This record gives sequence, structure tokens and C-alpha cells, in this order.
Amino acid sequence: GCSGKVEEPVDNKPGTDTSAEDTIKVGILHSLSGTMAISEVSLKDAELMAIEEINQAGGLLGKKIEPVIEDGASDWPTFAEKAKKLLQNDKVATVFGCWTSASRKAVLPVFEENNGLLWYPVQYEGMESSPNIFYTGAAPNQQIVPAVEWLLENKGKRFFLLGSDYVFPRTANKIIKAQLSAIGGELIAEEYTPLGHTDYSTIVNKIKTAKPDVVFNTLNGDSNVAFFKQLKDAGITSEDITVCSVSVAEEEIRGIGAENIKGHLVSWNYYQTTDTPENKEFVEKYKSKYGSDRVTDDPIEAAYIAVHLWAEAVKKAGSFEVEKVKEAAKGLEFKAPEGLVKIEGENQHLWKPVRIGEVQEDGLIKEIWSTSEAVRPDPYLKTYDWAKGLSD
Amino acid sequence: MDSYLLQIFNGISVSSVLLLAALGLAITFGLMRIINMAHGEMIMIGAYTTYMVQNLFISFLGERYFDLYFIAAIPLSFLITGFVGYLLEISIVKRLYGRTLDSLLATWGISLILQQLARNIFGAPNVDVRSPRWLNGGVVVFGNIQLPYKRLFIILLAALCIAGVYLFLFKSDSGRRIRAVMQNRSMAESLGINTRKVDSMTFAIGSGLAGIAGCALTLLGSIGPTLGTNYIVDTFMVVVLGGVGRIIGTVAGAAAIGIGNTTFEYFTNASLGKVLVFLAVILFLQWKPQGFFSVSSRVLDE
Amino acid sequence: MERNLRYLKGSIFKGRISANDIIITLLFVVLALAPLFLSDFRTNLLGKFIAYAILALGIDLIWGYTGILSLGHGVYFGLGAYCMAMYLKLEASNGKLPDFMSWSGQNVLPWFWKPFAYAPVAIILSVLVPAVLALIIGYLTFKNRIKGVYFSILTQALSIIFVVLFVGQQAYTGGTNGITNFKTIFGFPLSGFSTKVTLYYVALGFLILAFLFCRWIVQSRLGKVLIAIRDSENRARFSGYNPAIYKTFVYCISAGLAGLAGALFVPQVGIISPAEMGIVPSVEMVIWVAIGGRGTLVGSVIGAILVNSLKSMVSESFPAVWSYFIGISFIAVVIFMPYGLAGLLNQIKGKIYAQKAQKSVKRYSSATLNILEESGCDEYVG
Amino acid sequence: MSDSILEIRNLTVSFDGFKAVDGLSTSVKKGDIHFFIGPNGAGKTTLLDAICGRVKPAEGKIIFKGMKDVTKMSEHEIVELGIGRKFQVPSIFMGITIYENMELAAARKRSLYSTLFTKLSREQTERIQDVLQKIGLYEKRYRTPAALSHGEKQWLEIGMLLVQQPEIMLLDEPVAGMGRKETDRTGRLLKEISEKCSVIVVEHDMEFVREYADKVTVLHEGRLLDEGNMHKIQQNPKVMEVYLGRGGEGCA
Amino acid sequence: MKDVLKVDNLCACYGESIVLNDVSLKVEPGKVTCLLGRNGVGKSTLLKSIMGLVKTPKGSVCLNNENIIKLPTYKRAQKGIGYVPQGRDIFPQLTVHENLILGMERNGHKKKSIEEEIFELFPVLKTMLDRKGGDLSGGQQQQLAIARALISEPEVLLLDEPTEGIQPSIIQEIGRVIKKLKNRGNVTMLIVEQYLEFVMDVADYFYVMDKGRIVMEGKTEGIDPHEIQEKIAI
Ligand SMILES: Nc1ncnc2c1ncn2[C@@H]1O[C@H](COP(=O)(O)OP(=O)(O)OP(=O)(O)O)[C@@H](O)[C@H]1O
Ligand SMILES: Nc1ncnc2c1ncn2[C@@H]1O[C@H](COP(=O)(O)OP(=O)(O)OP(=O)(O)O)[C@@H](O)[C@H]1O
Ligand SMILES: NC(N)=O
Ligand SMILES: [Mg+2]
Ligand SMILES: [Mg+2]
Repeated sequence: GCSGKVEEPVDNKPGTDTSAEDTIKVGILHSLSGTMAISEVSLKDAELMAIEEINQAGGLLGKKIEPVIEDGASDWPTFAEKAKKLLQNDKVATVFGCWTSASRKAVLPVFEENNGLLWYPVQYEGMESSPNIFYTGAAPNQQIVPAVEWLLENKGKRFFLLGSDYVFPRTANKIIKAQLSAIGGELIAEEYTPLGHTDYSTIVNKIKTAKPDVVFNTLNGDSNVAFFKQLKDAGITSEDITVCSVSVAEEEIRGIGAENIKGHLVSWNYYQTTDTPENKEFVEKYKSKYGSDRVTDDPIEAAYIAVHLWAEAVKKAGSFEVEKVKEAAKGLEFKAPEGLVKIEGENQHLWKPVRIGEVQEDGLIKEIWSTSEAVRPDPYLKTYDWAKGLSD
Repeated sequence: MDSYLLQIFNGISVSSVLLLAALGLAITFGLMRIINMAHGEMIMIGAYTTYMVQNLFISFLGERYFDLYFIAAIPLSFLITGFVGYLLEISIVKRLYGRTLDSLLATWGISLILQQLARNIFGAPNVDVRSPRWLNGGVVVFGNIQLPYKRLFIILLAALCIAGVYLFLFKSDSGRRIRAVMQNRSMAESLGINTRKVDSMTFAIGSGLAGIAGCALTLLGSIGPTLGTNYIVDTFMVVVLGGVGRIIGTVAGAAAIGIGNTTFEYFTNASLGKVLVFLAVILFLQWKPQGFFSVSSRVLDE
Repeated sequence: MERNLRYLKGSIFKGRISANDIIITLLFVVLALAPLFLSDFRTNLLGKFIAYAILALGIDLIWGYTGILSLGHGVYFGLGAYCMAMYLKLEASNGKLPDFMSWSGQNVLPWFWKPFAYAPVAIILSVLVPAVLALIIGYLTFKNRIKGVYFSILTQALSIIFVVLFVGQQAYTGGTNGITNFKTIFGFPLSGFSTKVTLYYVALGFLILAFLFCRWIVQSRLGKVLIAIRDSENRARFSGYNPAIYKTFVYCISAGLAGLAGALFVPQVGIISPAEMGIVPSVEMVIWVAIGGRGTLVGSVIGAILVNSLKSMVSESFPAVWSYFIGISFIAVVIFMPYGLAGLLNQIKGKIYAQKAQKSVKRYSSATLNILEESGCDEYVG
Repeated sequence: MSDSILEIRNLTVSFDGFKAVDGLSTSVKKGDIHFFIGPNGAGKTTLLDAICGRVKPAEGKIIFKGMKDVTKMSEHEIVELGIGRKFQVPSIFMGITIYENMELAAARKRSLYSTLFTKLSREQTERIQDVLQKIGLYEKRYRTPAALSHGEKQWLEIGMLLVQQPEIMLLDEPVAGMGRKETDRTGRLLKEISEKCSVIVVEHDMEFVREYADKVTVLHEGRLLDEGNMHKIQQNPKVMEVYLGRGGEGCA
Repeated sequence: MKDVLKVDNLCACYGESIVLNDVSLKVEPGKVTCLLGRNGVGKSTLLKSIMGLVKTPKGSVCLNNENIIKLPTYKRAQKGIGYVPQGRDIFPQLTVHENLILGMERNGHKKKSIEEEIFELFPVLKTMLDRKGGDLSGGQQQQLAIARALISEPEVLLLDEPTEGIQPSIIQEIGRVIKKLKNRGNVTMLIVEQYLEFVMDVADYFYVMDKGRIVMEGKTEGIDPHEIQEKIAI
């Protein structure tokens, strides 16, 4: 039962298939159901908004962008399947998608095999740089490392590491541990809870007993709500012990309740309150499109700029072909809501400014410290001596 | 030392949460033999009801009466979730009696639908329920152990619910009727009991209790469409460990799992704690296959 | 294909071709021809569903025929898949440490990974590991007479234990990510077209073998013993059969089939993660069988392929309504066709037969028709 | 004692302190139809339960053929020894046909291997046909037993025991719910069976007992009240008082 | 005389198989009527049809001239039909006391306690009030089921083989009670029974069924039991 197809090297030229029509397909691949839908649905919204903006401005190379939306359903093999479908079946020019590192790792071989292009919009643990992925969220040196430095200087030396039990928190904590031991911090404890864990009374008790200066929080998803509510109930306020989170943004704060997390710190590249003209416009558009009760946050912004960056690269390349777009993207600059960003050609990550913020009573985040300029992405932490041996 | 004392309290507290969440299941599953995989979604409905009550209070009564919303939310969660349960019973569940395994499949379907509905109505992200101010803070004992009011309140609520369920089931005519219907539907009917009414009321009550659990959970954790999925397995474990069909077993099961979990977690970590508790339950069932309180029976094939 | 024909011929010679036989033969023929008409992507998907169908056969044996509802079959599927994935990962790492191990600070290959460098060992273990785990768990629980709901919940606990353990042991298992990023299988590139088609036919071949194997079991006297145990375990005991042995046996077979399915799944899909061992996938597996029709092997095969095809298609066209769609179909199937699709056929056949035979009653009665009327809850009352 | 097939020695079965069988000793002779009678709740069913392994006695022994103490064995092992049981409420397999029910009962070997690989012998299938005729279910043999009336189910269960060919048969109220004619048929069947096998019967139908009993044991509150042939039993005033009633036996 | 219970051209079926074919019968008030027949002819099915527990596609059941064929089972019970099924359906996990109390369901627990009379009839129940129904012996369960039906003080009592599994002395006692109740004239009974002698002793009228039909009926007075026996045996 073999057909007459000949085996040939994988080489599907995106765009060629659809060139007869005046649309170009792009894929959007997020979890629209399951546990991750909580976070990912807004990214899809932001990406659609950017696509709409581009289409309203006349499209790309004379074509309208047509999004093909797929549901990764919070399940990694499904992500892989849908990625295959987008690349092989729909022959999309590029894909915007994923949130968790697990889903990215699942689709990575698919993109490499089919020579596709993925724009990944979430901060992550680094140690990766696939030629088929552009990373528009923060690398560790643009979020975690500066946050730890700042905390050591301003809050104290004794760190309690708390994270969800999966690759991002575990790798992030590995980095932090190396950093702490190199620059004089002290690791008090390291705790992981399964994703979706809801009872933090025991952890809070452990924190209370350990009396750290800082809790560095890499919990993801629902667990943050339970953690912050229960922390507050145990009588621990931000004055007693500071919690610094790297996966809690404005969107999550709405679920946690501002009164429960007020005063605690976060580290990101962008906040809704970030003061740039581009951001004013972005926030306004987003709210008028999706409702005034919606908020913008870092991953939403990163997803939004991913679409624009791709569009810019396409324009520059004058083609939708992956190789040409990749080439054109190198060094590309863009005035993003977070400020000026630039694609680093070497590793396809973004130059981004780093901001540490404090959660306010209204659920928004006030910037309390920031780098003056965009920081060069360094996913393998090559520029840090203490990080030697982490990346192999 | 303080830390150990607090941990004992935490164990009791976790048990009370589990008990509250499992109590409804002890009725719909324990008595009615419906493997109600949508039980978690009933909890979710209770939580969203609380959310809506809060919003209504804010929009219509303003901040001044805000703190009272929770008092209103408890009975309303019970009623609304109970009503949803009632609707499910008269439309779907009524066709599933005596088909325990099928009930699992159908209620799984119900749970998918309810989750998606919640996503469409309230959005995928979590919503925030602010606790009433009178539940903020806690009593301080032994110098510096703070027992949060919220947790004390939940323990109290669980105790009240269990007392209510006990009195209702074992001391009232309706309770006797319910138990009779659940054991032998056609005979109960032959004695003049309107089994349809009893069925739907029982299911509604079981669901309503889940609603109360959902209301209580807003004090502790996140309220989102998948809220229920976090509790469904634990609650089934509670009922099974205690002994299916025994209310007292549910109390014992909740206590064992809650205290076991916090203890193991304290000495290891959260993941291992969970693994150890479940392992312990599996091993325990090897020894006592019917759980703590079994329902013995002479019938050849139960 | 050839097997197919032989099987068909065999049936003709024995002079007892049932409708089910015809359906399954047609189905196998269609599956054998499908790659000629489908795109690579669809063929690949179908290959995955075929792996699922093997697993569904196993669930049907344990649930449809023996009345034991396992809500933890994802574990066996996952174990089989992990065994295969370990082999593929080692092959992809070219003698170096797999990538996720280095991220996780593991410096040497753990001892239990070593055997998986050899393909035959990996393949055998992917069936054996699940089967042995099932043997241990099954023998203990069945000997101790853990039944019905108790067993189902226990298997759920098992599923959670494995998920949490696999997630927690990132250095050995790849954690939440699972194991992915494979390159070749037995030296052939996984992305190659001919590899994919070959994998597809290998899966199909195993499905046919698995089907014939299960069919042989249920048609033997052992099959009747299984039904007897399902209907009245104690009575079976008093007829001199030791239910624990029989239950353990099918449970092992079922787990082995799940492992085999996992091993076929991994090279086609390219990833296995702990979530696949969880409760949600495990319940879904049962649902395929329910929709296809429990207690008829054909039903489970149809169910697995149909539900998954629908899932792919509906979620492609209307991602948001998939939940509603699947939710409503479960409810509808349970209420309106409790015997599933295959049962629907039998119901219709039964009606026709009953009309033909009017009063003289020599009605066709396979095991399926009376399952629900009589047993159903009996197994489950504490 | 060599002709006794079952020895019950000082048997006590208790449920949470309540002694359903209380220090009972008796023996069943080979080839006998041995009746156990007694008031409702006397412990007859419990005694049968103990013999076939359903309940574990608190004390005492049950010796089969002078060698094996069955109280230590599990149910299916006891069946393999050759002790068959019919329950008070008929229990048969509803999911398979009547014929298949008989098949499962008829099989000599009950190991995994034999159920997978061996077929029934000619002799066995003939026996099944035979018994099906005898119990009047031959016509319905391809139906599932769900459709049988109470009495028919009783017959099927007896039929399954017949093909099982045990050395002792324990029958709990085999003629309950049967008409006179069927009762007689059952009785004759018992007589026939007892040529090859011993039979223990629990019954309340005195006419039936009188007609077919070789030996009768009367239980009362878990203890032995009297033992002997029916004639002797009927004379015992205590038996009359607690069991038979003032009007002698029955009310005819 | 007016009939309390009147069944007309009743058909009943399980699934596709029809078990009752145009059955008609009448039960006069204050009388004991019995239904005889071999195993499997449909006697139990007839009682179940009167209770509304099986499908009855055709025919009518009238209680005091009111057609109740459309009513659900529990309404029939509330209207005054008591039922003791074959196979003693007691509630296994309820205590004996609770089982008995449930007998009062149909008249809404008007009486508060169980009458001594019941315990006189079945003394064993009094000693076992707190035991679970399911733990009783077969005969004890049967006694419990009859007691429960009597407590409900039904207008018409349907008894399906009430003597099955009961010790002889208690059968006599039941016979005496039935006669006593009959003499008081406040209870009407339809009894299915195999135990011919017992029936001839208590019944006023009899029906014989065969293969889903009534094949013989008449007064018990003066009839030769052998004649009935033969008719049944055909
Ligand atoms: N649940 C059922 N499903 C299908 N057929 C049934 C069912 N119950 C009874 N039957 C059939 O209906 C017929 C009448 O059964 P029924 O129980 O009314 O007989 P009966 O006269 O009470 O017999 P017995 O004296 O043995 O109790 C039987 O032949 C039986 O095969
Ligand atoms: N599991 C149990 N728990 C408590 N009491 C029990 C249990 N099983 C039996 N009994 C009691 O033991 C006694 C003996 O019961 P058994 O069933 O052996 O009586 P029987 O002689 O068979 O009576 P019958 O003639 O009525 O069938 C009864 O009083 C019964 O209530
Ligand atoms: N990259 C993350 N947050 O998983
Ligand atoms: Mg008995
Ligand atoms: Mg009957």
C-alpha cells in the first residue's frame, strides 16, 4: 500500500501555496481550553488585535493576514499535533503561540523538522535558542537575574525559593542558586508544588518558620491565588516578608485580588502603567476592543509585538519565506509599548528593558526600578561567570 | 514547636475543606451511586455564585454593606447550585440510576459543558472574590501562632453541614425516605414514596452542599472555570477511603487524608506528600477493601 | 492485509460470519488503503488513532467484558510510551546525555536508562513494564477483593501518583515537558515520508493482531468466565473459578496492550509527557470505548478512531465548541444508545430478528445485549 | 466414621457477638439426603455459608472426607474439592446464555490455561444437553437467564450444580416457590443425584422433607435440637413447639 | 357486590416479550382471592402490573371503580394497595424498625408507633428491631416484608408467595391472622401461592393461570383441591 510519492527533503515554502489568493495564513496556537486557558486566551486576543491593525493598514505585501487559530488544549502532544497541522496542512507563514515552556519544547522539533517559524511570547528559563523560534519574552538575564541582584541589595540575603513543579521554575531556581552562592546570598529552602496545587498552609507555615528575607516565587497559574490569599491570612504581609514573583502579572493579579498581593514585588519588562506613548495607545486600543475591565500585561504585550515584529521582517524581506524573514529580522528594531526593542540576531531573542514593580492597591503595578536601556538577551548566561556549567 | 502546633491546625483545616467538598459527593455518590464527575463543577458554580453575589452587593448596596455579602452568599450558593443539580437530575441523571459506570461518562460530559459555559460567561481568567473584612486576620494563640478566621470559619461551616446532613438523613422522615429509595427504588415506590421527587431532591441537596463548599473555597483559593478539577479526585478518595455510603466514613476519610497530607507535606514536600498520601490510601484499601466504615451485606452479589 | 483476508476466509469456512466480522474487515481494509488518499499529516494522525484503538481493545477487555473500570489506563499507556521514548531519545542523543538531563543537573546516564539503548529491549519492555505493574497491582487488589468503584478510584490515585512522580523526577523523566525532540528510529529519520508510512502500517498490523488476539480470548471459555465475573463475581467463585486470577490476567493483557499502544504512539507523535498518564486522558480512553460500544471489540476500535477523528476535526474548525460538542455527545450516547454505536447495530438487529422470529424465540444473544439491564449497578453497591 | 463425607465439629459462627451457629457438631453420611430444618433464623443458611467458605467460623472444624478442614480454604478451592452450593435467592450469570451458564459450571478444570485452550468433552456437552432437558430449559438455552421466572431460575441453578458433579451438594430451599409437581420432580431428581453424591438440603416444606429425607437435623438458635429420621423428629415436642407448630406439621 | 379491585383485559410485557395476555379478574371487598399456577406463567407479573411496576400496554386496573392504570406506582400505593413482592424486598441497610416505619409512608405516618399486634404475629421482629434488614435470615425477611405491608393498613393487599421460606408454625400463624382480618372484614387480599393447602384454607375465591391467561376460576368452598391441582399441572 505505498503511494507514488517520492521521499524528498522537507521543504515546504510557506506562502507559495497561497500566493494565488490575496491572503496569507498565519497560525495562532494557544491553549483555549484546559488549565492554561486562564493565561493564554488573552495572548490570542492580543495577537488577533495586532493582525487586525496590520490588515487595516493595508496588509502585508499586498495580502491580508488570515489567522488560523488552533487549540493546544493545555496538552503538549496536542500542541505538537496542531503545530504539525498548521505547518503541513495549512502551510502557514508563521505561528504565534505557546505559553508554557513544556508546550514550546513539544512543538520545537516540529518547527525544526518542517522549517517553520514560531514566535514565543513568554518569559522563560533560557538555555535554548532554536533557529526556528523567535523569543519575544524575557530571557533569564532580563528578568530573574536582575531581580535577584536587586533583591539582594535592597531586601536581604536569605532566599526562600517557591515554584511549581516543572521545568521553568526548576531551571530558574537552578540559576538563582548559582547566583546566590556566587554573590553572597543564602538559600533557606526550595519548595515545589504540583501545578494546580491549592493548599499552601503547610508551605506558609514553613515560610513562617524559616523567616526568609525574600520569597522568590515561580509559581504558575491558579496556585498563585491560593498562595497569596493564604499567606495573607497567616498574618504575613509584604512588610514582614517580601515575595517577588516572575509569573504574576496584571492579569493574574485580578484573580488573586489586589488586596492580597498589594506591596509585593514582581519583575517583568512591561507593565500596563509603563509610560511610553506606544503603550498609551496600546492599552487604549486593547481596552476598547476587549472591554475596559481587561488589563494588559507583559506576555500580552510580548505577544502583540511578536506579530508586529514578524510583519516588519516580512516587509523588510519582501517575502514570506522563512529563511528570508529570519534573515531580515536580525537586528530589526521596533518601538514597542515597553520601549524600543531589538531582535538579537545571534539568538533570536529580544533586547528588552527590565523593570521591577510593586503591586498597588488598584491591582496595577508601579515601577520601582528599571534598567535605563534595553538589556541584551543572554539565554545561556554566557556573560556571567557564576553561570558557567549551568548551560551544558 | 509552634510550627508543629500550627501544622496540626493546618491538618484539621485541610480536612475540613476536604470534608466540605466531599460531603455532597457522599450523598450523590455514596447514597445515590452516581459517580458524579461534575461534582467539581458544582463546587465551581457555588464559587461563581459567591462572586456574583459579591458583585451585586457592590453595585447595588455599595461598600457599606459589602461585608454582609458572604452571609447571603452561603445560602444562595446552596440554593443556586442545588437548583442546577435539580435541573441536571430531572434532565439527565434520572436516566442513570443503577448504571453507575454510565453515570461517570455522562457526568463527565456535563462537567466539560459546565466548564466551557463558565469560560464563556465569566471568561477564562480567574475572577477575584474579596473576603469579607470580618474574616480577615486571625486569633493569635500561644504568643505567635495565628489561626486565620477564614480557616476557623470553614471548620465551623463544615461541622454545621455535617451535623445538618446527619440529622437530616438519619433523624428525619425525609432522610429515611431517601435512604429507602436509594436502596430499593421499586420497593420504596410500592410503599407509596414518590421516588422521582426524592431522587431529584436528594441530588439537589448533594449538589447544594457542593455549592456551599465552593462558596467557602473562595476564601482560600482561585475561582476559575477549572476550579472543580482540583478537588474531584481528592473528594472521591475521601468518600471511598471512608466507606461508600457512610457519612461518618466521609468525616473519617477527610480527616485521614487532610491530616495525612499536611503531615507528609511538612516532612517532605508537596508533591511527595500527595504521592505518599495516595499510596497510603491504596495500601490501606488492600487491607480494608471497603474503607474505614464498610457497609456489610449478606446479599450474594452486592 | 493478507492476514485480513485469511481471517475473513477462516470465518467463511466456519460458516459463521457475523455482521461484526464484516464491519471490522471492511474497517481494516479502509485503514489499509487510507494512506493512498490522505495527506501525510492526516495519515500520521490516523496512525496515532490506530495506536489508540489498540489501547481501546484492552480497555474493552477489562471493562466491557470483565466489568472492571480502570480510570488509570493512561499510566500503562504512558509507561509503554516512555519505554519507547527513552530508546528514541538515546538514539537522538548520539551517545551523549539526553538534553533535559543536562539542564536538570544530571551528569551520568541513570542505570535504568541503559537497557533502553537497545531497540529490542525497549520494545519488549514497553509491553512488559506495564504488564508487570498491572500484575502487581492487579493481583494485590483483586486478591484483596477490591471491587467496583473502589478499584476505579484506586486507579485514579495510581494515575495521580505516576503523574506527580514523573513530573517531580525531572532529571530522569524530563518532568512536565516529558521526552521529546527525537530524530531517528532504528536509524531511519522520523521525519522521512517512508518512515512515517511504515510506522503507520506497523501500527495497523499490530492493531489487527491485537484484535485477533482479543477476539480469540473473548470467544474462548475464558471470555465467558470474564462475563460471569462481571455479572456476579461471588457466584463465579462458587462455581469454582478464582476471580482474582482471571481479573489479574485480563488486567495484565489490557495493560500490555496499552503499553504497546504507547510504544506505537511515541514515534508517530514525537512526544510523551506525564499529562498523558493523567486522569483526563484515562477517562477519555474509557469514553472512546463507551461511544464505540463496550463488550464488542469492533465497537472499541471504531470508538477510538471515530472520537479522535472528530476531536481533531471539530477542534480544528470550532476550537471553542469542542467541549460542548464532546460533552453533549457523551451524554447523548449514554442516554440514547447505552450500548454505543456497535450496540445500536445489535439493537436494530435484535429488533429485526425479534420481528422475524415473532414468538418462537431463538434470539441472537451475544454477551452484549443484556449487560446493562441486569448488571450495571450491581457491581457497585458497596 | 469412614462413610461420613462431612464432619462438623463444634462449629461456631458469630456476627458481632451474635452466635448464628453455636457449637454445632454433626456429620453427613456419604450418599445421604441430609435435611437441615429449623425455625427461621436458626442458622441453617449460615451453616451452609460456613461449609462453602462464605463465612469464616469463629471456632470449630468442618472436615471433608476425613482429611481436609475446609474452614481454612477459599471459596473456589472448596468448589474444586467437590462441594457445590445453591443459594436461597437464585444466583446465575445474567450476561451469558443459559447454555453458557451450564458450560461454565460443567468444566472440570477451571484454570486460566484450560479456559483458554481446552474445549468441553463430548461427554460433558451431552451431559449438559441432558440436564437442560431435565430442567425443562432446553428450548430456551440460547436465551439469557434474565427472562426466566423465579422458579425457572431455581431450576437453572440446580441444573448448573448437576453438571458440576460435586461430591456434596448444598441446597438452600430448593423448592421454595415451586408448585407441587415441580417439587416432586425436584425430589425425584435429588434421589437420583444421591446415588452418586451426598446432598444437604435446607427446607421448610415438611411434606418434601418427610418424603425424601434420609436423615434430618433440627437446628434451633444455632444449636442442635434433635437429629434422626423424620418420624422421630416429628414426635419431639420441643421441635413441635419451636418449629412445626401446634397442629403438627404443616397446616394441612 | 362491588369489586374493590378489577383487572380488565390486561396485557403486560418485558421488553418485547408479552407475558400477560388479556387477563381479567375481580377481587371482592373483604374477601381473600388467590392466584394459582405453575412457575413462570405470569402470576408475579400480574401483581407487578397492578402495582404499576411493569409495562402494561393494554387493559385497565380499577381500584374502587377508578382506573389507575395511568398512575405511577407510588400513587397506587397511596390509594391503598399494599404489596409484598416475591423475593422479600426489604431495605437491607435500614434497621428492622426503619423498615417497618416505612410501611406507614402511604398514610403519611398518621400513627406514631408500631402496634403490638404486629409483634404478636411476628415475635422475632421485636427482638431484632435494631438489626439491619439485610442481616436477617430469609424467613425473617419474609416476615418483615409481610409485617411492613400490614402496618400500612392497605385496602387491598397483594401477597406474592407469602409463605415461601417461612417455618411451618408461622405459616399457621399467618393463616390465622388472615382469617382474623377477613372476619373483621377490613382487608381485601390477592394472594399468589403455590402452597395449595394453605390457600384452600384461607381463600374465598381462586383463579388459575397458565401461560399468561386465566384458565380457571371459582369459589374455593366445596371444590376438590385435586381438581385444581390437575388444572394447574397441565
Ligand atoms: N425481568 C424480566 N424480563 C423478561 N422476562 C421476564 C422477566 N421477569 C419474568 N419474565 C418472564 O415472564 C414470565 C412470567 O414470569 P413471572 O415471574 O410472572 O412468573 P410466575 O408465575 O410468578 O412464576 P413463579 O411461580 O416461578 O414465580 C416468565 O416466563 C419469565 O420468563
Ligand atoms: N451478617 C449478619 N449480621 C448479623 N446477624 C446475622 C448475619 N447473618 C445472619 N445473621 C443472623 O443469624 C441468624 C441465622 O441466620 P440464617 O440465615 O442462618 O438463618 P436460617 O436458618 O437460614 O433461616 P431461614 O430459614 O429464615 O432462612 C439470624 O437470626 C440472622 O439474623
Ligand atoms: N515559560 C514559562 N513560564 O513556562
Ligand atoms: Mg436461610
Ligand atoms: Mg412469581
